[in-house]
Amino acid sequence: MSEATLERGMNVFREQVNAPIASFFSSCVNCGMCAEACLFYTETGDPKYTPINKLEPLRRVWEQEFTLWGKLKSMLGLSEPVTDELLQQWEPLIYDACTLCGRCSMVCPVGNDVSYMIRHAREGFVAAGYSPEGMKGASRRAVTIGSPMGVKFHALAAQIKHVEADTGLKIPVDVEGVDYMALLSSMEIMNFPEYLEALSRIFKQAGVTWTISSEAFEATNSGIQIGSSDIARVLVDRVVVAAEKLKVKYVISPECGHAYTAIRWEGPNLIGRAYKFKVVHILELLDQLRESGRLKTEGMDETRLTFHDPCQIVRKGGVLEPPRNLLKMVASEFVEMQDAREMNWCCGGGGGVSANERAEELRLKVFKRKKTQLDELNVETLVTACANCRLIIEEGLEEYRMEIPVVGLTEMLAEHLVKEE
Amino acid sequence: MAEELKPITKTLGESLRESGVSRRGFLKFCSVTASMMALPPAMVPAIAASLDKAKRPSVIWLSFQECTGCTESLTRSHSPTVENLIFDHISLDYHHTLQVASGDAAEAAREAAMHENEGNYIVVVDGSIPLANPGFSTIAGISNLQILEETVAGAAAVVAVGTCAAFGGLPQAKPNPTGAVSVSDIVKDKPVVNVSGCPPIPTVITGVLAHFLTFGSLPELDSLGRPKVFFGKSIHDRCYRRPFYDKGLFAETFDDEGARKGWCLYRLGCKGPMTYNACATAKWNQGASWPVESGHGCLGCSEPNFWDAGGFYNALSIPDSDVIRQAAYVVGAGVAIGAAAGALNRSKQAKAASEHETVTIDDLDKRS
Amino acid sequence: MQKLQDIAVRVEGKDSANPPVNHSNATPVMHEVLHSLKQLKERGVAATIDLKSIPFGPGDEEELLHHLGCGEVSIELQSLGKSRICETLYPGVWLIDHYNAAGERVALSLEINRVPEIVKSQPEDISDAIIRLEQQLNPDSSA
Amino acid sequence: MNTPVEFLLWVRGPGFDIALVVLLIGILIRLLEVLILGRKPDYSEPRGAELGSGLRTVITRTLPEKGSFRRSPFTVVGGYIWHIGFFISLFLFIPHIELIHATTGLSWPGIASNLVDAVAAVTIVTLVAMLFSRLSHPVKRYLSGPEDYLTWLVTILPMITGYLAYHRMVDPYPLVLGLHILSVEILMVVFPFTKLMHAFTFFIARWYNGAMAGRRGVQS
Repeated sequence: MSEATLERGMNVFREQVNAPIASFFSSCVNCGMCAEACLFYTETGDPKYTPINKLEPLRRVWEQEFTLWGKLKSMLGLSEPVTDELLQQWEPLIYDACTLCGRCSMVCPVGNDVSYMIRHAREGFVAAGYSPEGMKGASRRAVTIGSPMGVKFHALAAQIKHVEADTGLKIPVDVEGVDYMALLSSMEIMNFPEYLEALSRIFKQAGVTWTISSEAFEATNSGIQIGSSDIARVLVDRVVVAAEKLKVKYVISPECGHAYTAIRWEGPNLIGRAYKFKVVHILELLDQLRESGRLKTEGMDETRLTFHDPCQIVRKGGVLEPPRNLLKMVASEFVEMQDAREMNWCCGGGGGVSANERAEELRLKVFKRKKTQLDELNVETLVTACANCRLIIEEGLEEYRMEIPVVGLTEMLAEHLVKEE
Repeated sequence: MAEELKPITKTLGESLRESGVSRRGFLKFCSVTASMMALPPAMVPAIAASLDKAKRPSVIWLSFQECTGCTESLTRSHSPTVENLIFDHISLDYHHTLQVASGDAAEAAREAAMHENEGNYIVVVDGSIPLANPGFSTIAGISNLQILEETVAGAAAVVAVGTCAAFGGLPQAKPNPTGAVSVSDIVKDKPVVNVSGCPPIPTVITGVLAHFLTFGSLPELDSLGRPKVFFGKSIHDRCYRRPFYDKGLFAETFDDEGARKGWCLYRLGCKGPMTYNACATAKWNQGASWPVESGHGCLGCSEPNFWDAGGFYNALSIPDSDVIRQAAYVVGAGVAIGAAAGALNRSKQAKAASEHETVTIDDLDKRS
Repeated sequence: MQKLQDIAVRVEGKDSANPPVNHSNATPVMHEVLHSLKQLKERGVAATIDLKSIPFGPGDEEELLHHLGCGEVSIELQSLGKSRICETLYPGVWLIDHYNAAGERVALSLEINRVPEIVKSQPEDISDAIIRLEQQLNPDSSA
Repeated sequence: MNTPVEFLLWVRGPGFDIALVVLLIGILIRLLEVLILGRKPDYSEPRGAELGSGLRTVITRTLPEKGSFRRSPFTVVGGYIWHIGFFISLFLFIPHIELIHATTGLSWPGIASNLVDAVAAVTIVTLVAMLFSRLSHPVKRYLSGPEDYLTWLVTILPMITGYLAYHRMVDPYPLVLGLHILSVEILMVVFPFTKLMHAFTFFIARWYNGAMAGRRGVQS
């Protein structure tokens, strides 16, 4: 059996250094402005959480091995090498204190995409054996069982039965040649089955042909979170094989942030080719249905509510307008948070942090950021479009004793669907 | 004989009055002197009071490796009457070019003056001193160095007139075949006033002597030993063409539109910004004009090393680099090394990729 | 030999074809004169400006003298060469122009005063005058 | 190099040549080291075009995101002041334009020297304030290493020596002028080997940032 070693990690770090990363490290002047964009710094005041600082190991590899000057410096013994101790020391910074939310990448005056670099740096950390136990476990379950939470298809089948019984609608499984294949996140299966119900009702009304694959229903990708392309590839491949076998035109990414990043943006690069299908986020699809008049709603929710932008769907996914368009269909008192859309603050649980038990205390601490945003608005309901955000926010609200219900946008729409005669 | 060489003990005031000059005339003399010493007119009463009591000092003028340009400057272009008064009231006891005596008699006059005025006389030097070989410049068979050392020994002060004496000047220009040095390179134990310029402005020479005559002391000096009243400001700062510089209006050639309109001569190599002298106010030839006014940039003749400070027509602050002309080679070298470094980076990246061992869920842990 | 001052120097801008070149060093002097004149009036303080210490450009000095002009009083001294002293168009502002015996200008200044100091008879000269006058009147008493 | 003029002649002659060669070759090496690394092709279906978004970010990042401005106003304002002041002093001071004109033949209008002087004074004061901020702000102090202080020093030295030369505060003038040129040469030599390179690489960094975000349909 092989094992993780520093050498393997170093080799992976070397693979990761490319022109963007080299240009980013070359440009950083330690101005410290990324710290102010990061909730791990703003809520703790600890300078070690400054985003660019989390990249010190990768920066050393770049400087010492990819610049003439750095090579000279290390030949003269003037630079500090990357060691096991360093990686061990930095592991909590790069895993527990970064949700890959990408907010820092939006403010860096020289244009450094810090979260891009953290995503790449994690590749080396995994290969060197420095990743959190919680995320290792999630990855193992995802590869061996099929879902990071250990959900097998028979559990989903049970949920499907419940939903079919509740709605009287048939949920198609493994149907070939339909337009859409829907993916789900384990959290939706286990914690928020309302999502599946909402999908079936909306698609029924809009006349969308769709299916769920019994072989690849899981949308989440632990490989992306732990930062291993090799593991991520195994997981994405299952979806691609299933979708191409069922010959669907589209794969629907569910209300889950990193799942969208995994399947939409990283997937094709993991398998090294373009898909034979397209990937749409559920909100994109719903917005298209709204635009073409196939999504019909009635009644307005009159509670004062706001929308939490899931980082991976909005800032890093580009799905900015659909949630707003859809909310306005059904909510009359929708207000934006002060920092919204591509500048929204993360819930604190993205990028695998929610799977990392060690990070729980810190995560709840930095939730203060979201709490502050909500306090400013004084809303009665919070809508979001990511099961992970939803769970994290619910936990956070409980911790801070705030009583604000958190609702999934798709479900909310389903509740306002025009009743069919 | 000793009776004849006895120094004149009358004060300047007394001797002027004896020669029938009224007090009003004396005051006119004092205001001219103040103007010459570049002192403010408010100093006139103080000057009058001092000059009234001033005694006639003895001056020994030594000429070494020089061209006599400094003496020419002093004697040719003068407003005789008033300055003659200065010369009438200093005792110029030794000067190659000007003295009547020659040979042994001349040297005897020097020695007598030194003896009679021990500790009180002034030595004026023009020309640099050769050290490479004492034989390069001798007077009456005595090397310049020896004469200087001998003569300065009993002097009150030394005035180095002209850039050669002050800073080494032309003889010291590269490759300095005679090993020429300045007066201050040799004289360390007496005050040395440098009146630099090639040649120096005549009124500046007389101004320094007048200062010594008037106050019996030397004027305040800058870091190069030059009197601040004359050398305190750069040519550039006092230049009437300065506003053109500030507006970026430059003559490009000596006969273009800018030259005719009197624009700044910086691009034509004017050394005004780094040169300290009184040309812009004292001017030359009885105030007729000065180099910049006549359309030529300052050469910087009152500064050390001015002969070797690049071309007279190249501005001093501007690098005379021809790297730009060779930019193609430099860029070529940069691209070549850069491409090599880039290729190394790429191959390192590719090697790492080829050595990649797939990470599986079985090797997430480190065996320890 | 022709004197250097006699060489005709043409100042750019004096003819109508070229606009006047203003090297603008005359104006600050005029301001200083005004300031000194106020001081003279208010506090009785006299002042002298040495025009040879001003870095005039070609034409600046002429321009200044042209502006000041010549007023009611002109005095000529004969001592160590000629000196021309005249009150300008602005009473209290005197132009003092010293020449040497060869007729060359050796100093040029403005004095802001009720009467220029040099015009006043000097005590030493007065003492001298008394002696000479006494000698004149009593030629015998001189020893 | 016994006299100030000889020193000045050396710095404006061989010294400048050496510095210019190091600067030019160094910059080219650094840029090629970065650019030749390249990046892998992206097979995901783009939502927006990379080129335009990248170029837009190159420009838009010049303005701070408003939240960052609120949270670190001193860094932003101070950064603006000294960068602009430095560029005004470098490129709009007439003697500098003359230098560029004489060495390259390029020329453009400058601004009044006394205005540049005021700008330079503000720039120097701001740079000193930036140093205090680096020493006192917890994040900046934590992040900063010797290189950050070295780059600060080589940046402020030409400003200070230039100010001293302009005001002739050091005697003799050729010495302070020589020191000014030398300080610029130190800056030129240090430039390619330090984070001063950001003056060039930030174009690349911003472009990649904007391009990668633009591909996903986000204007970063």
